[in-house]
Amino acid sequence: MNDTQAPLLVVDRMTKHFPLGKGRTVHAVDGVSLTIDEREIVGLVGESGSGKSTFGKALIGLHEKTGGRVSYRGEVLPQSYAPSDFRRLATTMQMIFQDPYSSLNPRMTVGEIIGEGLRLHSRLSASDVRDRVADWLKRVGLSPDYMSRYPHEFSGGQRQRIGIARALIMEPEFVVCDEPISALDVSVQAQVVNLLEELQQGMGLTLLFIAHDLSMVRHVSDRMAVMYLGALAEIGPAHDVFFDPKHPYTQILIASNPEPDPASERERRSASISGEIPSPVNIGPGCRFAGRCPHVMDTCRSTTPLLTPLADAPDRQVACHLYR
Amino acid sequence: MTETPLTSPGMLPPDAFAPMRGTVEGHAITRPSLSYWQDAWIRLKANWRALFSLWLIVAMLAFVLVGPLVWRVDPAAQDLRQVSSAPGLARSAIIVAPFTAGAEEPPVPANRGLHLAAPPTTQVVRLVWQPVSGAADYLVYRNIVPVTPGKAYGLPLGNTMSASTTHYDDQLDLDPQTYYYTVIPVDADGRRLQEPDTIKVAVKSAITLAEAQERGLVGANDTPGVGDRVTLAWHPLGTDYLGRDMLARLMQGGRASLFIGLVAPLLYVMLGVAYGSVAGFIGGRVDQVMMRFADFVIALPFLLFMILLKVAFGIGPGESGIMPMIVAMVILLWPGTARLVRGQILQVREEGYVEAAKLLGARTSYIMLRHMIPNTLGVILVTLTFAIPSAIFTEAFLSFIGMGVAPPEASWGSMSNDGIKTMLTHPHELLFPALMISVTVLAFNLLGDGLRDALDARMRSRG
Amino acid sequence: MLRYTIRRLVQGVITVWFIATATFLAMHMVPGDPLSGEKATSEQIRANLEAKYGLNQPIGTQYLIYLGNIAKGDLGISFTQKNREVNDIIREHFPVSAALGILAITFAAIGGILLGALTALYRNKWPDAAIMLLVILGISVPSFVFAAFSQLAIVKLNALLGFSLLPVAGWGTVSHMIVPSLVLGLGTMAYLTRLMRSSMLEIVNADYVRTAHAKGLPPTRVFSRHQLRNAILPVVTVLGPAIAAITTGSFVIELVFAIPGLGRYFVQAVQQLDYTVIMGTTVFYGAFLVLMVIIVDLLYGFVDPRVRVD
Amino acid sequence: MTGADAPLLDVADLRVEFDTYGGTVQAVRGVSFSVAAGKTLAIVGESGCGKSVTVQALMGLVPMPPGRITAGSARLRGHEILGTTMLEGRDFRGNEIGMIFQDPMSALNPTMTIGRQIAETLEVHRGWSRARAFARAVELLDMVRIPEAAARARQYPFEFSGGMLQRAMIAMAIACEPAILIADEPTTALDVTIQAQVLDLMADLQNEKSMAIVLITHDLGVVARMADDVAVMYAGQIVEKGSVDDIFYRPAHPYTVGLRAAMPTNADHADHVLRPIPGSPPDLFSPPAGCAYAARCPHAMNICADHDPPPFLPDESGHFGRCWLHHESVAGGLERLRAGAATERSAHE
Repeated sequence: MNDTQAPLLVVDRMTKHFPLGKGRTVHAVDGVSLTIDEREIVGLVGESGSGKSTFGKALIGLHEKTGGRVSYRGEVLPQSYAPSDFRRLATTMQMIFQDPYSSLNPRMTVGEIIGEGLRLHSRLSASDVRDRVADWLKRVGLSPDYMSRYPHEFSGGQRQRIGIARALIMEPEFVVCDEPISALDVSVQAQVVNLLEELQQGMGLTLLFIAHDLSMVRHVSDRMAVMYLGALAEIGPAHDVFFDPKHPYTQILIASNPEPDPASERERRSASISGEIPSPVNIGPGCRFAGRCPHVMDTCRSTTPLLTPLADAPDRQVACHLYR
Repeated sequence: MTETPLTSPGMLPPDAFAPMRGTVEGHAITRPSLSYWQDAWIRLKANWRALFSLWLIVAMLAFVLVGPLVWRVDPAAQDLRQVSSAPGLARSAIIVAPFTAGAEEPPVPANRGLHLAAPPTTQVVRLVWQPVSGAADYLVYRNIVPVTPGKAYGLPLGNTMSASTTHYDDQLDLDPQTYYYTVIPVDADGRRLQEPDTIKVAVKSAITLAEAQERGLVGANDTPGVGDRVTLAWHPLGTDYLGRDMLARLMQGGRASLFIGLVAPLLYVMLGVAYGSVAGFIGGRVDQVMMRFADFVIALPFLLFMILLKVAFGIGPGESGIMPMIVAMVILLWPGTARLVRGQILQVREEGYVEAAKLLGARTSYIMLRHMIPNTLGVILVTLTFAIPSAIFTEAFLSFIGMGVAPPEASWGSMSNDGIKTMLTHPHELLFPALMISVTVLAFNLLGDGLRDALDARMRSRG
Repeated sequence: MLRYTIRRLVQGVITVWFIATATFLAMHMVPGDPLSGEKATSEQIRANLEAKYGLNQPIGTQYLIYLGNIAKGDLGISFTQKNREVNDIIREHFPVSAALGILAITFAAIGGILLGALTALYRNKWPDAAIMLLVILGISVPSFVFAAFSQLAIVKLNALLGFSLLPVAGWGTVSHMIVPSLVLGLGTMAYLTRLMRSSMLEIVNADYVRTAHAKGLPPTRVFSRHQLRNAILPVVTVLGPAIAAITTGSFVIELVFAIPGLGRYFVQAVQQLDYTVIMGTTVFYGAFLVLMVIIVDLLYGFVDPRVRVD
Repeated sequence: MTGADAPLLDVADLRVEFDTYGGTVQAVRGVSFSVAAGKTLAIVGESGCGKSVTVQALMGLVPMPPGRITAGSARLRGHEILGTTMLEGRDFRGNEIGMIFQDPMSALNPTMTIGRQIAETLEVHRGWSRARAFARAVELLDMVRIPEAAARARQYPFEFSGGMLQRAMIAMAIACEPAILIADEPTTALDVTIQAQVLDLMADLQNEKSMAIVLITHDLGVVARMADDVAVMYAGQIVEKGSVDDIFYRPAHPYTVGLRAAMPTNADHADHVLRPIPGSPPDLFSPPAGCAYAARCPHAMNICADHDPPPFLPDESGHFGRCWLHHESVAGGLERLRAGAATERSAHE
């Protein structure tokens, strides 16, 4: 990454807690720090319940932050967004949603959905908005004739293209992609991923790509962050993290990921660990992974490991006492 | 596994294995593009029961609104000639001379048993009979069913109070129907002297000329003579116990019933929508307090409080009770809708398109109007459709126990209340209003079912 | 479970307080405030009321006295009848209403569950159609119409038979209870049948029913162990409101069949503007319904294990 | 193929239709396969390709109506099971064939304890007493590595996590030691680490009991890990079938090639460009006359438009692909097919 240039987005010890009442709190995101450079694609992986989606939504303002700070091009973003903040940032940050079914209003036509942001923001005339929408339909590989149709008439992949067009017509700089392909079939996933990559290149976008598909995240991202129970376990260049994982959790996660290659699967047998991701309610001190970690030490149960750069690879950071 | 059946190359065109030019028709959208409501309407139209119900409701509204313009009979006018008359065609009456009891001596008793001194009419039935030796008094009974040994003689009309009087003029509420008169001679100690005599009498409708003229049944210049026939006012659905025309009353009563049935749900559903969407949208503490209050109101025993509020509003004389009933329903019934709408709003609030609209910088009011309300409208509409029959029911129920619409105003419920008193003799007075309530409620229920299915199907197909 | 029970009971007490307050306020809305007005007839009643309600005190004090009385379980004295306590009236008339209500709800619940299950099993065949026709009638015809016409039918039946098979009205013996409780339960039964049917239809295609078939269980066992119990759950949740509907719905039935229940007495009290009886009865019914809802909720915990562990 | 003995389960020309609001859907269009003891057959395909319907039809789980089996046979050790639920006087389901489903949370009865649900199978098929069956259920839970099995057996599904539920489902399916275990997307609802646990468990049980497994999945990674033989389904048909190595290293159908090209691979540590399959599968209301894949196929030829290709045998192992490229008139068809990329026709849409 370019060292001389200041990072585009700096997330500093962001937390998001959901109170359950009676003193119980879900620690969905617990002190996550992350910097994202301009035109970079950062992949965020984790199992369900790891807090990766909550992180993305808190980052973009859809959740009020419990603590920590997010700054964008040096500007500190509000803890809790008012509609005016969203208005101001609408042409800067956008989001692509997971479920291509519930993320499009079934009562609106495709043209209305894609053009909504333009109508809310610019003083473009109705016909200009229509032209821009038609243009974007073409850019995401759909026919402009579809403008007057309703979302339910489209397949999952087509809907996801509509969602992409709705976000990108605002010409944002930074886009959070919240599991954009996990609801799609394999043959269609590649269509959406290729479209995203193409647009990212063409528009110079910066992406936070949230997914649970390790191979796809490695394929798409420049850097890859692994989240476990609300905290980052490891972050580094996607290729390095995937092929040389440092954190025990990352190692197990990647070992569990089945390869579509029978030969290598035959060689690599049973790397599974027992136990499951614990509940994120009222997490105590110590490493979050201590309970399942095959290398657990005494310090792991008492001291929370911080994300620190590796001595031999300063672009990689691991939150594990093994690398002290 | 089967052997590969290779197609003989000779049967194929020469360029069969050349790369395909153009495309095979792939997945293309061919169906017409339908909005949510268009689609729901098509589904509803496919449901014949719902469609029939819709027309039934339209017909019912036409009946109460347009009906009085066609059937111009005053629902309050009492046709005392025809009290509790059964439904049917127009009846006629014979013109008779005016009759005053006792003014005219009965004709000399002929030498036979119980018989009629004159043709029986609704004006008077004149009975005469042979004196019975030793009789000190004669008891006269009237029944509407044949008198058989061991059974009752029916209504005791009176007695003659003397041995010499052997005639009786019955003028008590005579209807044009068949009666069975029984005369029982008794001695001074009240003992029956012999087997009573019973006579079957077919009473004919009669009217005096003066009355006929007064009621407008004959023209002013027309002077029909005694024995001529005049046609009485026509009551196709009969009359009630006060001789009021049932058809006109049903139209009038339907106005009250449908007014309450439509306006009250509309108001409380609107209140519930406002309350529920505010609670759902603000969320947090405010939401909790608001919903806890709604829970309390739900816990109030509904019918008791309806009555309690009616008492509290202190319905004075001459007041119809319609407005207090509507107010009471609005006060007590909004929380159901509020809960439902709040749940919907909470659900829709988490939908991707609402979050997307937020990110696009949409104002709260815009999100409400453009995204939230349209996506909860279906549920609200279904609620409303089911709220209408239950409001009609409530009105009928309260009016039936005399706590609802009060005279002179009528409703189908209060008409049922009137009707039940004469149910055993004139079932039509209960049957018609009950039928109107049932048919209307049925229609709204079926329409609601159809509407829910039509909207649901669309929700299930994700969109 | 114990904690849940306690919490529900505390909520119930608060709800009863709300009902009592609403009743108090409603009665003080009456024009001229009959409680402190001049309407109370006899001298003695007036004196009793004075002692009981502190009618000359400010309204806040009256409210506190009123709440205190309710807390003691004293619902007051009649406004129109000398020395008649509301508690006495309830003690005399409520058992009748309760007996009628219990019979009706039993009939409605058992009938609704059985018929609903039957319609789902014979979906789109004639038993389904026949039962659904009955259901449509049950929800569309007001109970007083059923009551009236069933009376008419009894009269005709007795006349046809030549002896009195069933009494037309009144109360006292089992034969007096049959028809009124059937009529009272009919609407609720129709509603429960419909609910049970849709719940069964949903469950017919449930994943765990498919699992049960895949395990090779005989269809009868799939029905009894896997479908019925789960299908009953939504029916149990509405039993609370159903009891409320039946209890207050008994007004009409008691009126038509001349049954000396509390509902009929309440209607009479309203007609005579016996304010204290109206208030007392309302609070009593309110408390009773709250209790019923709590009982049904706790019952639900026993049927659905997901609720049991709080 | 199998060894000397006849296949355990032999399915031939299975056809299933559904009547829907919009018309008749031909969900399964002539599917044939066989399963051998101790082996895993993976049926792989995308959503709506008919893979789940195929096994549900075998198990008599297709709701009829609206479903309808219009043709085919399925023989379990030579006995026809299609349309019957009995085999030699006892329901074969749960006894000879066990089945597990995708979403374990909804696939278990919420109001019955886990132990009872497992024991039930034994009570019905073995005629065991409640107590005996329950004791065995605890052993089975222990066998599928559920800690504190005795206490867990008395709990309800909502007290279990997804991974444990799926293991409980497996315990239930293997309670009667069936010859075949059908697993319908068993790990789709689970996270990768849990998926690895469940897959390992299935593999271990198969080794111990020499069960045949029919694994329905859309995940080629799971296929590579578990399968001996693979059937690739597309639009209601098996378009290619062969050993797992055939499918991955010697594909015989453009769809198989396309699927692999559309997925990222980590095998060679190198990034390859994802090559998506254009378009989407045909809707099965009116399946195309020719090859169902022709509209998306980079090698489509004129014949593909209106002639459905038969299963061609490119080699002697029983591996087949339904593609006209194998026809003797097409020169170098197999090479073109495996080259994958669109040469003659540019991918569009």
